[in-house]
Amino acid sequence: MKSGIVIFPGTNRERDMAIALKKVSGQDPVMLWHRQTSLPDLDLLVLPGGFSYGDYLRCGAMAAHSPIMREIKAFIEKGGYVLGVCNGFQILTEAQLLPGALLRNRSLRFISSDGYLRVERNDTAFTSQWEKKAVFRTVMAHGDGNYVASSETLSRLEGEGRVLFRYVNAEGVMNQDDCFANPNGSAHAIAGVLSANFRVCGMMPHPEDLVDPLMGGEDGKPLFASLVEQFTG
Amino acid sequence: MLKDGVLDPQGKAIEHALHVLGFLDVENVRAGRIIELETAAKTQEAALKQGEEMGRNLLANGVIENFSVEVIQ
Amino acid sequence: MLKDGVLDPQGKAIEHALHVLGFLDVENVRAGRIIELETAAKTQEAALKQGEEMGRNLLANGVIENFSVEVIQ
Amino acid sequence: MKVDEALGRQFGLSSDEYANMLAIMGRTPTLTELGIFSVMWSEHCSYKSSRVWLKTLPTQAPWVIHGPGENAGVVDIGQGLAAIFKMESHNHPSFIEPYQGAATGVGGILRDVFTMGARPVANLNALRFGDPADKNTARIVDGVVKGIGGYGNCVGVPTVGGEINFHPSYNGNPLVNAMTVGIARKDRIFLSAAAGVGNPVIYVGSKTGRDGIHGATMASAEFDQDAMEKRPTVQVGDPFVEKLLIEACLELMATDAVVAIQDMGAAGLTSSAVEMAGKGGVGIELNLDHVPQRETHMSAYEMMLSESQERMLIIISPERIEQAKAIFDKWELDFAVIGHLTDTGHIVVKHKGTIEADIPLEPLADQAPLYHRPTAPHPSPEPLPVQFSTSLSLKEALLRLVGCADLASRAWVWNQYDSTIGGQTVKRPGGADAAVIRVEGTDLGLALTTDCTPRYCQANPRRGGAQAVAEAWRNLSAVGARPLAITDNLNFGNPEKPEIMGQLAECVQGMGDACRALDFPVVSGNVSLYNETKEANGSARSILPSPVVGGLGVLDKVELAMGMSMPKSGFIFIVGPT
Ligand SMILES: Nc1ncnc2c1ncn2[C@@H]1O[C@H](COP(=O)(O)OP(=O)(O)O)[C@@H](O)[C@H]1O
Repeated sequence: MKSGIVIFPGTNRERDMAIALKKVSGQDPVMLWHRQTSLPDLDLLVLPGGFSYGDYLRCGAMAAHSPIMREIKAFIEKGGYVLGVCNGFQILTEAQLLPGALLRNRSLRFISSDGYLRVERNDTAFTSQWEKKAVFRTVMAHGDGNYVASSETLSRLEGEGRVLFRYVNAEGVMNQDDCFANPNGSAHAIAGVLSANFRVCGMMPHPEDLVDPLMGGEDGKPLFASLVEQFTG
Repeated sequence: MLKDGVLDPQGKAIEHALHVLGFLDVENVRAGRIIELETAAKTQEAALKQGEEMGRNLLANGVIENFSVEVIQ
Repeated sequence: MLKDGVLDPQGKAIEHALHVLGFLDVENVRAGRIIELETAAKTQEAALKQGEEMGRNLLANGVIENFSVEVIQ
Repeated sequence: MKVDEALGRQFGLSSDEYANMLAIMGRTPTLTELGIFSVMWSEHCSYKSSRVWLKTLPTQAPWVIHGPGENAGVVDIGQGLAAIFKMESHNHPSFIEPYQGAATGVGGILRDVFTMGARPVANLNALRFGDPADKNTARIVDGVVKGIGGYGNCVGVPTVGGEINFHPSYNGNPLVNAMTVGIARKDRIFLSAAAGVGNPVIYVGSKTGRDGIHGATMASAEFDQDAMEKRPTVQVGDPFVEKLLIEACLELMATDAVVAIQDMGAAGLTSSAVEMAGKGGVGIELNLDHVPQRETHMSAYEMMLSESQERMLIIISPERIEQAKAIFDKWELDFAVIGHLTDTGHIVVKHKGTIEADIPLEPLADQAPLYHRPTAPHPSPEPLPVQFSTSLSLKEALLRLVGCADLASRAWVWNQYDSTIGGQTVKRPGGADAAVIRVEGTDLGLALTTDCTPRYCQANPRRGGAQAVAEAWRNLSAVGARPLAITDNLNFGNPEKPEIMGQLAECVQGMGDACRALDFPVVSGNVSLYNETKEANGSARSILPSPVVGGLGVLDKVELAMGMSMPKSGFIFIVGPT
């Protein structure tokens, strides 16, 4: 799997992502600088977490106007796959490559703890290695993970099956109003969504930080294994 | 400013804090952002137009926010 | 709004982004917060006074921020 | 402004210190010169009250590469790698503006570590707050915790550990001690001694504003109600710029262009320029016209004393200017040549065609005040009454214990700190007695802890000091690490009071005893004095003596790190006498 990681000023989880991609795919990802105006030949582009431009103004807003975003749009149009995690998800929504927006957590505090996600479908490039409705543990680390969208957008997302991950409790039960099961207060407890063509995925938590038993588990590994499967068969 | 209908967690928290402080008759608190800047635009209209462009392109997120522009000489 | 002389990292970053977007004649960008609320105060003066109290006690951080209050009917 | 002894006093110089300055200068100094003397001779920069005692601490071991005297301590952790670490306080600023005070504290200690060529891999902290029932405490706790998280999370360095206690003596004077640990190749460590007459002096990072002018002297002045009026001395941190600065500096250091480098910390341009030139035994000439400025009409005095954050001073060779500039341009940071090294042994500061300062560096350093302040034995407090209450059931007693502020869960704090970023955190907060991180790309682990029990130090300073060191050692051992060295932060009250000086002296000796007994040297640290609050009746209340210890140990096989969660079955052993 040929993957590339996009670095904006203030990106800070690119190393975590590189470790995870290397570990699961066996191949080092290419690091791409936000000013680049051409992309190498790639299967997958990843927008990792961080605080691009300090998350000043709105999370992801300024990075969404970086020169590389034009290349990313072209890459998607040509059939490429994109994963945006945390700040990467925020950037993808600000660039309108994914619907909705991410607001300040309901608690108004940064949340750094483990949470649980439910895999809503396993027939996608990002989730094929999970069972359907599998529940997995993942690291959360964000201040703005509260997913909002208009009610039309939400019903379109639900109708088209584009909600990929939802926050749940350890038993897999979703409860939008429970501050433990849905810590940011996301609409429909949404943690991750897909684009209409199912090739762009954005999610708030960090599967890349749980790919090693030494660091507390391998719960995030299936995401990367799914992508490897997609590109290498 | 967040659009009507978008829940404003910050505004809600501020409202709560104000009530705790004893400002009991305050309600519908909404928190927004204000950005002041200087421009070399020659006319009032040009400045307004520029402000609106900046709002649409970067300063506000149309999905969740409204904005308005005011020119002060 | 941050007091004059206090570093405004937000404003600085926004200015930079506006320049990248081609708004080259923009400068001195400062970012602040605006808080809208409804009060049951009976008179204009009472509302103003209440607003100032809220600003001093909670809404603004007097160490680094200035604030002003406006009453709209 | 007329420079005379009265003004000197306002700047914190005693009559003797003022007279000594006149003798060195041989003339009445300019305002800028007075400013330079006053900050260099402040408690904060000169350690004039504590130096005699700090010198008694053991600082050597075969694995120590650099002990105190550099920006941070450096120890050998094997496989050609070194751990670089230090702790620093930001107590006074955190009382005035908790968020920014704590945030800029984290920023400052990060710079002390990456300035030596290390990539910061972990942050820790030690916090002390007032009585939870005091009206200010909640606001200060909230601001400090948000500030530490806000800065560390944005910069992308995991906050993996720390400690928090509450006591009324910290009501008007919280303690915010921040520690950073970084990793570098042993043969790629950067020092601050300038060298090479004619080499350019480069300024990088953020622009200079009027932030925190006189912060360094404020940090050494006793606190009172007036402190509230000194508000504009608060600096605002920009963790985003710090992140860029880390990446840019590490990129520059990967070339062989850097001769010397130092962050602009307390007393900004003054202390960095004076220390770099002083350590290298060269002179330095600065032209302030070239300093990147955020505000207009700044004077030489203001620029020399500004404490604007996220700035560094670098000496490189002249033919490397273009290469260095390209790196800082890429990271969108300011870059300016603001002077050069000379052979005069003086610091010369020029601004708009005038010489604003011309001071010989050797006497500025060598004749810095050094006080053997009188000590008085610390009156030992009354023994605590021993009460056995039979009316409490075991369950009630347990509930009362876990409900008290000093024992309650700290999860609400560490859940606001990103502890996993970097993907190397093996034992997170709450997971073990010490935090454990893997050294990326190796089997090595680092164990990290901060410890101090001020109550013990109050009861018996010598044993309390020793206990803090021993506790750090135990915490490191408990996760399976080999304890290597400590950094420390000595937080005390007013050293001009003999009983406070007595506490300090005893605590330091206790620490030294323990360090020697455990082969656990001190490689870096910081001192924060004048931690007192004026009470309403005018009396000053000192904080509890708080010599905080930051310990570092190494595990050769990180996968063997032990946690403290109980397995589902097994036996419990207690080791040692009860
Ligand atoms: N309590 C202490 N124990 C050991 N070393 C100390 C202590 N306090 C300060 N030092 C050492 O003194 C030197 C100067 O410290 P400091 O002025 O804090 O450095 P900086 O200017 O980088 O902030 C450093 O090398 C520091 O490690």
